[in-house]
Amino acid sequence: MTVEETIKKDIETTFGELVRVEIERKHRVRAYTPRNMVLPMLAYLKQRGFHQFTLLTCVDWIKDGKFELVYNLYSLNYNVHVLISTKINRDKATMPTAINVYEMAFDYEREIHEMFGVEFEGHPRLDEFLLEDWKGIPPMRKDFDTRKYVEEKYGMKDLTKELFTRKEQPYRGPGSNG
Amino acid sequence: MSILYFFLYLLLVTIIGLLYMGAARKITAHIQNRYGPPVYQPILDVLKLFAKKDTASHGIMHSLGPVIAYTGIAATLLFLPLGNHTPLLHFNGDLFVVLYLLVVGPLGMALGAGESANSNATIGIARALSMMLGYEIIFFMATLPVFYHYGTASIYRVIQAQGAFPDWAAILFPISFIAGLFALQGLMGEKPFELVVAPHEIASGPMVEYGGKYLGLLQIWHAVGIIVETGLFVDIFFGPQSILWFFAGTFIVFFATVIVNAVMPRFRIEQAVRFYWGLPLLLSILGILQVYIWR
Amino acid sequence: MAMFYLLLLLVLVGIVSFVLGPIKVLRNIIAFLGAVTAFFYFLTNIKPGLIYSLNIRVYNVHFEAGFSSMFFGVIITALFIIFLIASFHEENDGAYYLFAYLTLTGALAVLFAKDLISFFFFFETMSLFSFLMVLKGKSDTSFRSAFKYLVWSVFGGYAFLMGTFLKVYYTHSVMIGDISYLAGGVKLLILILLLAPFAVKAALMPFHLWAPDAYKDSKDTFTVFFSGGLSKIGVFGYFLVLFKVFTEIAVKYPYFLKAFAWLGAITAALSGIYAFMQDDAKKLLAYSSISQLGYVAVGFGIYTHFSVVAALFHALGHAVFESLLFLVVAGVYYRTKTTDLRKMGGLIKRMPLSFIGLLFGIIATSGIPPTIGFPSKWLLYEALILKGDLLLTSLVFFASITAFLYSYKLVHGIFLGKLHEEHKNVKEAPLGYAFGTVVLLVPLLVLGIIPGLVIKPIDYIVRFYLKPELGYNLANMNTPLGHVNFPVVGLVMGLTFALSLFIYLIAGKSYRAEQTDNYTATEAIDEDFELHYAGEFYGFMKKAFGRPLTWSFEKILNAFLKLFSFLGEVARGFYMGDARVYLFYVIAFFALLAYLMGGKL
Amino acid sequence: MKLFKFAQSRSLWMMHFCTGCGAVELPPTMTSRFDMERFGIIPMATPRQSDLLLITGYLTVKTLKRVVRAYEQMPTPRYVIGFGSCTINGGMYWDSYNVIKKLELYIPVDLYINGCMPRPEAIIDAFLKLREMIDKGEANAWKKYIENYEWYKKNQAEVFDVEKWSLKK
Repeated sequence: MTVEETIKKDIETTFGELVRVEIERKHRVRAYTPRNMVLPMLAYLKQRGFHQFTLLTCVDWIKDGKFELVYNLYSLNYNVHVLISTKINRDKATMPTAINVYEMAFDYEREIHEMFGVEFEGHPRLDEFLLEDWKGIPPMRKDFDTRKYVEEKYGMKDLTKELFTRKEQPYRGPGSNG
Repeated sequence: MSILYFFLYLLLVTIIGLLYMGAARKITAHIQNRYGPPVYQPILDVLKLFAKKDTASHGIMHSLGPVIAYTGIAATLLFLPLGNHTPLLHFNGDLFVVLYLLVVGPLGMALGAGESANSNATIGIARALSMMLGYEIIFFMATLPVFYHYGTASIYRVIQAQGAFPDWAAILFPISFIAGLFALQGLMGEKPFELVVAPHEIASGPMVEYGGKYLGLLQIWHAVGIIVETGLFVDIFFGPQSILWFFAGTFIVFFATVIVNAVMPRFRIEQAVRFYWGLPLLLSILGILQVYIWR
Repeated sequence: MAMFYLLLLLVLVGIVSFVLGPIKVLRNIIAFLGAVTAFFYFLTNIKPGLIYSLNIRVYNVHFEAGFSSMFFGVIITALFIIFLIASFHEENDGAYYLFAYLTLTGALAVLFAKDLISFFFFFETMSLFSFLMVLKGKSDTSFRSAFKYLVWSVFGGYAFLMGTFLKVYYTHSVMIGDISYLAGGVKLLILILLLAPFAVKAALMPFHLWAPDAYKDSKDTFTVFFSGGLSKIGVFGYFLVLFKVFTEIAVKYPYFLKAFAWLGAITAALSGIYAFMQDDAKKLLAYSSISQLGYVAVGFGIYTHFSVVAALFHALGHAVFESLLFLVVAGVYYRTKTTDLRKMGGLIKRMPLSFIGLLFGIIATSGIPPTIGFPSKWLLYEALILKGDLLLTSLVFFASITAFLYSYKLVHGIFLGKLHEEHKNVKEAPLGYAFGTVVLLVPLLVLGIIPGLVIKPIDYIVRFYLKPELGYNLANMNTPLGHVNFPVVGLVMGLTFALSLFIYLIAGKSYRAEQTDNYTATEAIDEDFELHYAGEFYGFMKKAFGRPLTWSFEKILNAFLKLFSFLGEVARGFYMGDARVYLFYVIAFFALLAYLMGGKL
Repeated sequence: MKLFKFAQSRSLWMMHFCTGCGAVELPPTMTSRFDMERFGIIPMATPRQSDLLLITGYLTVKTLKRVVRAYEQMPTPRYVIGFGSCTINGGMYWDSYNVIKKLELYIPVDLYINGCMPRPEAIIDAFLKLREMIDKGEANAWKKYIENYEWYKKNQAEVFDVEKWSLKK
């Protein structure tokens, strides 16, 4: 049995039906978890040997009305990443903070709070982090219309229009709608 | 009439000092395999700085700081004999007058920079003053045997007491001469003792809040300072020279410091002070012992 | 008679101001008029060579006014007036003025005393009342500091008394007179014992421990007189002992003088280092004062004509600039209620006159021309090189470099930098302080440019004892080594300053930037941003010096204290045991006896 | 007067304030390969001492505040060179929510260098061009800033808090 399979089995036996674990590829195990199971799982994995909190990121599933939070843990012993993803409601998104388990989560949670507007309950310092004087909806949400914002704020109307007329299909880069 | 002569003399030495600075930049550039600016570049810089229209000042002392700095160095210059050339106030020139007048410049700059309240400036000044505990004392101890040997404290008389080439103090007191060279490097503020300015570290230290004409005054202060510092060294160690040879001598000494400057990294402050209290201090004490043995 | 009247006047004025204690205005007027009267009485009626003896039944108190007493007397009395005027701004009771006047009486009487017993008596009077003055100081630690001062003074005083007894025993005379003819060791012992109280007063290095605390904790205006005036008694004592009591010291004990000079240089250098590590303005100045008095000791130690002239001139200079610095700091304390350098800053905009006072004060302290600090330093260096002790010269030069460090720290901490929020409405120091500042600035500059004005009286003091070597007139000074024309130095500086100012004025305009408009790596800062760094100013020097900087005499003394208390504990153990311990002693004694007897028992 | 103008164009002190990724092109420009010191251009540590502000690449709003502050701290005459396409129209950040698009709206620019990235040759060419402009008296953008101060402040106010970030003179 490979390391990944062992870890998968361990998680499944510990948390039972509540989680769905997949081996995405070599060195990467992914666990889909309900919101309230995240912290127990982090705690479990930490004592299981996953000492490194690599990343906390967020995906905006606007059509489902969900945010997907992905906690990325890594173990130097096993050389395995465990991604814990959980979906939370998009409006009034809240999540208990993970800084009691992993101190590293401190800045990641601030960032997610700033960029997506997720409230981390129990986080001591959810204030201005990367942006300065930002008002309005957080910029990484998909309902934030970047182009409109840019047109209004930086006065780039002419240029974007020109871009649209020249190309038949509008360019859909990262951050644009849909 | 003599006042006009003073002013012309000062202007001339200032220009020569600026040309020395230009030469230093050129030499450094050539060492780094570059072409470098024209030699007269510092003169253009100073002209440009004086032409600046609105310069920020943080108060009266901040404005007067560079003025006092230039006062100090200009007064020192008038007391310094230029080799054999009949100096302006040689009858009055005395090592201690010169040494104490030399301090007026840094003090003025320190007072001015202090008022700007910039923390970089504060660090720079603290370093400048602490560095004096290193190089000033070594410079003083290196020159003491010479003055003691010739039985005078007057720079002019020390020059006259020395003879032609083999009779130089540099040859009579080689140990003190080497210690003096160490001290000169710090006195000129060149690397590895460039802690005061340190542009990459504390944003040019005391000069951080100075721009425009203030920086211009500080530039010409530095220019005259080069002549005075190397000139003092040449006077004490290289004996009587005609004015041309005097400037040649100062340029050679300056050239040496520039080359060291071009290839050296920078000390930390406590390293610099401790460095001076190591080998150079030992050398200068040996120099003093040498003169005792001779007597 | 005049001297007696003068002392009587001072005592009477002191008592009257004590009686008038609660009536402030009247008391102040009386105190002020008394001091001024005393000053002019001193100037007009007391001439060198005046002799007076007071017969108090069993003992004749002898007074004599010499050139040296005149010189120091004028300094002390003038400083007393400056102190008095400034002190009216403080909250003081009548007793304070009584003590102050009695301190002055003691000090002047010491200067006039001709026999050692009355000298001792007046010296102790001065010490006692100045102790009481320190006790009336401003802080909670005043008592401790004052007590420390008293202990050291008493130590010095009793050493003096012991020296007096020895001298009386060997020479059968209580008069201050020569002991050169005595036998070897006794002379030296008497010399050291007689010198001790003055070393304490002038804070020579092993005896300086009281000074920083006492200067810091005494009332600010009194410190002006305490540091500038009373320490002059120490210098006077050096002069007295080295020239009047032991005239042939240079022949008999040149090594003693050499040690004295080295001690002075070490005092100057070490105190300079301690000074620039202080974060409290008064403590910094206290160490600076000790350091400056070290030069005086060096001057006496070299014992040539112009070194002693330099020492006395430096004593005068010390009285001027150190008092000026203490006075300015007192004014600043009066307005800001702090002497902590870390809590001040930017006061130049609020207290310009005080700033000018402090600026010239530190220029003089550093010995930069054209101020009073320069001629004495110049003379001292000439004397040192002529004497040929180059290492000592280097040490003195080192000390004078430390002066740049601590004096810049002082002016930077108080006046330069950013104005703190709580000092936004601070006003210029009140009139009493301003008066003293202006008055002290006059000799500071005038004597720096024309030192000849006081070189002449000082020369009269010294030329009686040492072969005159110094050539001088009003403007020039000539030594075998060099020559300086001081007005020319001043003139050249003025001229070059005018030139620089001219360049400054014809160059482009400038505007006044806000304090927050500062290069902070282009970050926007607001008013309460900490821009001004004054504490730990030379913090990195701790790294450069390493451990030696952490050593101090206090630590050594504390180590002694621990050793003695340990020995005391051990000794106590011998006597305070119970019966079994004593039994053990007895048995041990017999066992030892048996061993020593070697079985013969 | 002519002498001063000559000196101004021959001695340009550049501010050592590297904003975007274009800063990486400056080290080769300074060092032995291209050696910009031969034109009298050297980097300076603080805005007080410099004449020339090089905007090397994109400016986020956060950086723009600092740039404006630095620009206002520089003594006049002062010159600005926009460097790379980011300063012209936002470049590859044309629709980023946090990068300004037209530098000219916020501070006056004397000269743009096109490209992403411009090579050191282009930079040196720009310096020479700027020198020419100063000689001819055309590099007057700093005057524009003083004359149209309100307009620039209005534009700046649209992206950040001008009250806090501009200097009071």
